[in-house]
Amino acid sequence: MGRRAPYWLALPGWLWLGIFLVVPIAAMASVSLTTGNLIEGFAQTLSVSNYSDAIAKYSTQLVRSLVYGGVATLLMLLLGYPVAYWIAFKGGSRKSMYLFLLLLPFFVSFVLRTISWGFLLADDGILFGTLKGWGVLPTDFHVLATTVAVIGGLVYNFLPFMILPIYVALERVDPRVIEAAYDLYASRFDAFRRVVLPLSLPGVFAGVLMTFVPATADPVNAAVLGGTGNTMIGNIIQTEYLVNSNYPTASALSFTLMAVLLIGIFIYARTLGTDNVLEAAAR
Amino acid sequence: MRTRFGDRVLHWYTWLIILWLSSPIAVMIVFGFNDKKSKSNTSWQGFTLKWYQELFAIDGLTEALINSIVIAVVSTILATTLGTLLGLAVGRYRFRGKGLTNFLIFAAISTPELVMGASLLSLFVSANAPRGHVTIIIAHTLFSLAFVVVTVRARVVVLDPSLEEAARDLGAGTWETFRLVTLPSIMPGVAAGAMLAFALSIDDYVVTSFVNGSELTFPLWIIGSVKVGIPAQVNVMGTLIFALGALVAIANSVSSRRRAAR
Amino acid sequence: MTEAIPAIELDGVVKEYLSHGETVQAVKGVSLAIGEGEFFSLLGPSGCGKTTTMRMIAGFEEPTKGVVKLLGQDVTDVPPNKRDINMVFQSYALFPHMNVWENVAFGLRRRKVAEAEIKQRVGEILEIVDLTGREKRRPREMSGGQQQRVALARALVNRPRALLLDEPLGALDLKLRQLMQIELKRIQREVGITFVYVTHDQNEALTMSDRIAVMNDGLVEQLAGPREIYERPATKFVAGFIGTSNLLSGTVDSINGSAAVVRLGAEDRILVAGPSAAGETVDLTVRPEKITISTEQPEGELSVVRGTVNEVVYLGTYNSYAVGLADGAEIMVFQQNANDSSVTAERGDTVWLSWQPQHSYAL
Amino acid sequence: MNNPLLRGLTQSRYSRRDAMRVAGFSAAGLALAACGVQGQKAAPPKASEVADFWSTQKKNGQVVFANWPEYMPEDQGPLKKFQQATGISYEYKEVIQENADFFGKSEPQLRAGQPLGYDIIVMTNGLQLAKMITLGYLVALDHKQLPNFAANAGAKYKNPSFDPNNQFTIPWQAGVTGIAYNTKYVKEDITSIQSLFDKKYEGKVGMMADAQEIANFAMFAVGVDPDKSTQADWEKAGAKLAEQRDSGVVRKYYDQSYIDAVAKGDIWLSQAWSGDVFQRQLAGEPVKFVVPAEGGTIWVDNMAIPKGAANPVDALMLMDFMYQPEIAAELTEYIQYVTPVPGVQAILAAKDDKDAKALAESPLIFPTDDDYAKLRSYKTLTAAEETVFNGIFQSITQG
Repeated sequence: MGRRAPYWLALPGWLWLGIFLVVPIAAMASVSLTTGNLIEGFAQTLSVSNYSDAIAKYSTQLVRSLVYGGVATLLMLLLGYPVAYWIAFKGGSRKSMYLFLLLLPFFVSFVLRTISWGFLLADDGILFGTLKGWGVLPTDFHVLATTVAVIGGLVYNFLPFMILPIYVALERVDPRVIEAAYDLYASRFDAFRRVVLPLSLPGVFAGVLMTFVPATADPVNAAVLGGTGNTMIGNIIQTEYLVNSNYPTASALSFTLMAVLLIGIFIYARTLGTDNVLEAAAR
Repeated sequence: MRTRFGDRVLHWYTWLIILWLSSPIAVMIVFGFNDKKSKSNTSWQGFTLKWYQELFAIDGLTEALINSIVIAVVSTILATTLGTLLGLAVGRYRFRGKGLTNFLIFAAISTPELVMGASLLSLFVSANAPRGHVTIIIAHTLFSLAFVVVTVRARVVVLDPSLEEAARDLGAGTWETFRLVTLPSIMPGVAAGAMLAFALSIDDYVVTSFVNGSELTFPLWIIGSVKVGIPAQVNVMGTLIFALGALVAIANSVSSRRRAAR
Repeated sequence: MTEAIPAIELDGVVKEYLSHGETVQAVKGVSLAIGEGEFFSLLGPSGCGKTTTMRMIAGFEEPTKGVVKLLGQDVTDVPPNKRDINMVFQSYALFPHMNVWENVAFGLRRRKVAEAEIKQRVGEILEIVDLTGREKRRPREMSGGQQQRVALARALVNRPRALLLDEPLGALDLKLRQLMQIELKRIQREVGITFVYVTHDQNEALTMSDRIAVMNDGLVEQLAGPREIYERPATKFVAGFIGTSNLLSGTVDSINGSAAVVRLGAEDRILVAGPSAAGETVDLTVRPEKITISTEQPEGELSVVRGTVNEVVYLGTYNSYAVGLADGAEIMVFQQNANDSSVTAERGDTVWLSWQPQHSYAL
Repeated sequence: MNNPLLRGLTQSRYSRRDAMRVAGFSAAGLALAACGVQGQKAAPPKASEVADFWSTQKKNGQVVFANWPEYMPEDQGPLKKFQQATGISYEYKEVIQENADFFGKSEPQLRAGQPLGYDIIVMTNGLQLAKMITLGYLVALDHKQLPNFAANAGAKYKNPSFDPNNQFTIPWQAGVTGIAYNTKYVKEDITSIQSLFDKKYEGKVGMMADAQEIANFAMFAVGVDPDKSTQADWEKAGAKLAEQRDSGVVRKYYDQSYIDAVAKGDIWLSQAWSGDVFQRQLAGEPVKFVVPAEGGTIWVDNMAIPKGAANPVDALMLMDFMYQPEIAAELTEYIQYVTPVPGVQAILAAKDDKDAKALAESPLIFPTDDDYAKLRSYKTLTAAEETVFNGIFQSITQG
């Protein structure tokens, strides 16, 4: 393959992203600078006040989303890494089976999963009802309609997106390098920290990107599992767009969210010591 | 001995996570056997198999399920193909436009679903493209694509380039090298990406609801039916999707093993 | 060497890279011819351009300038899969998803060789590299030495016109490496094809090669047989890189017939061919094992210097002395433990070092 | 419109749009966005225009009906009878999941002048339907062709405030928003809306996420008739709701999932839709429904003909066909919501069928006159009012 190889490889993807992502998003960016309402029409005024107004009005929800997304991502990393590790090194010939089992629940519509969660986690349901009956939990204990439920829901829904890329990176690691580390007097923890973890970082980065970004923007979990005061920025965008038909504000909020996420990933990339943030962003 | 103990703990832990992720599915399967008397299906009223017998009694639901599966399969194939190629390009090479490509992939992941759906619809409307299977597949391929790129890329960056050089040195052409060496080497990434793409597609509601025209997918039909009451056939079909997913994944793992063995 | 067409010929080959916007020359103009059946080494420190040179022969890199010929044919633009040469990679590059048999048969299958013949040839080569019975193993399940032999078999089974080996023994332990060096030489003799061997290990190069090209900073500093490279390094770099050399620096005192006389101290006299006028500054070199150490001043037409023993190290087959000279320089001397009086001098002794004039020469 | 100059202008606009299409995706997308979105506000059609329109339309022998899932018996009996009776073949599509989503999807198409591909759509009275009307996206109905509606529709379902004289819509099914409570936990008889604000049910009260639903109840609570409310009333209602939320009485602002929460006891009482509660009672769950003394809300899912529909006459015939009491009864038996045809009650009561009798007797399907007296509709809002209104009530639910 010659020097043009990367261009040939990228061409179909570029076309797809160019036509179906760039063009519509550019149009959306243009909409975010208009003013007006649906009935009177929206006029292009190149006004940036949509941005300042939206940020001023919804900064609480924006910050809340970043916190929820960040905490959920951290939890996913802690919960998911050992699973990816075990499957990659000890999964043997059943690796694919484990991965598929992890992902399979997500082949079934989230509405059904949600209803089932409502059944399982009901205040007096089979889980908590029983525990309350035994006196293990106080009678007013509940998980649904709390912040814990929202973050738990985010963790639940995006966990496979953390596990899979980490697995993909770990699977490549030759177990002999770990033995080599033991050979060089590393403790189990040292071997992990100095050898396995660095080798899996591309996967960790991919996992964080694929979970933090959609978790922060997610509208479903807050709506379904949250209570009062759990509204996230994704819900606001939905309301502004679908209920209020306020397309400029919805677009402005979307771009603000994307910018904030990009900055978040940038800071994360910097902490990891990657100098090219755009490269890091897609790793 | 400590090693063995640690491994065993991790083994159980992995199963615990799988169990946790699957627990709502168990409820769904159980309520597929509920002999419910009203339209709501949330309290247990006795065992029946009648929903399995009347599985295809609701035409719209059956059609929606078939649509969902067809769309998921086609968009998974497309997204996996395009995403793998793109993942190879950005993971392997330095080239002009790489930074921009990475940015696009980030944008595709971070665009709120609603924005993606709405802006795609505007595009299709202004191009006067009829909405239906094709536009749903386009949209699903779009948002799955980026996830495939990211998983494949994570694999490609740790791929030893001398493997491909060895293949070419031994007389394999560009395509043979890709088929016999590159692809098998990055297969875990490709397979993971494909599984994600399938899950994303078959579970999508928001984007689909914009670009579907008058075609319905399984999630869309269910959400609409919430208003009056979700029929138990939905549970049965969820159960069958679950089973079908198992089949696809097993086939995938078997075929990749066979490919590896060749 | 034969007068026939060389197996591999490089003519004015240059390789430039763009790195962070700057052009870097990895190979700055290399011309050489490698004969058929020759065991040829590219030797040099890491970053000297030896691997790039080999990759241009293999076809993985395209020269910025210059021509690569195989058996007289210009192959500069021919991709690696169309070149009738094979390579053994530093990391072996065994296909992890294939077993030994599939790895070895890979090249033959690409060439559409009949299955029966593949079976026969793979069987033969596995016998040569002593891996019969391990056909079903995966690379991960094998030791480094075994992997190395699979890599060798995988290349050799194709009966290439030339085999390129990129530091193939680097990952093996010393004992195994020495065994494999002999093994490689044997195999090369048996199959009779050209080997181009890239290494930074001078011992390896000296042991196995017919000829060696010593490379430094993108250029060939010396191209010669192992003996000549060792005995008569052409440059200061080669002298320093190959084995242990003593580098001395002094001023020509007088011209004595064909030799110049260099003095470092009052009692020193080094005879060296080359310089033609008194007052010239000369760099000269002498190998430690060529020097005789004695506690009395020697007689005869020898180069003689006087110094003080700084260190004596017993090394089994020989002793190593570090001797400080009047001008502050230090000379290494190796003395074979041939007779009973193994140690000639102790630390702090004043000694005379002497050697035949032909063993030192100006650089 | 016969002015050649005018026609010339319209045509050139069309060809310009076509040129944009030809110029490719990107150009079209960007161009559209760059000029902003044209306002579509339409003056109400004159009676003569409506008559002219209908006089040029003919029966085409086919009709496409877009509805919500589970809003038609599985055997599609009523539609089959329609086909037999009229010879019109039908396509029935369950493509509407949410008013907001459906509007969000349809709006760009209708704005671009492209037909949706449906002859009948069903939307709840509310913000989105109001916008459809204001933007001129619906075809004014020809009531001369709706004799069954005129004859059989209940008086309460004619001439609603959101669509005076049923100019654009006629009801499909209706429902009542009241209070549902779980009798396992709530031992008193709930009669007043104040119970939703009662501190003793702290954390056990569900309210709806929909701005108009909570607004109506808050206005009932502060003694305001939503139909006659002003901005000051909304602010007062908003304050009442803020207090309810901040004191921890509300557990959550729900979508339809409130009913699961009530049935399971996650919440003890909630704003609720009558049809949901009826289903739970059928399933034997301890749920009760009441229209509070202060008032409740009646909402209606309406049939309408979207602009550009290919078969408006066939659509009208289908809409009217559903107003035959026998057909309406068949729908009610399956859907189990409030029917706009009062005659259904007698038909069901006369049936020799336990389930049908139960339906006929249920006040959740046939609210009593007493109930109806307390019911109000959503306030119909202008665009400017809507911004203020949503601002007040969304800041409660989305805090």
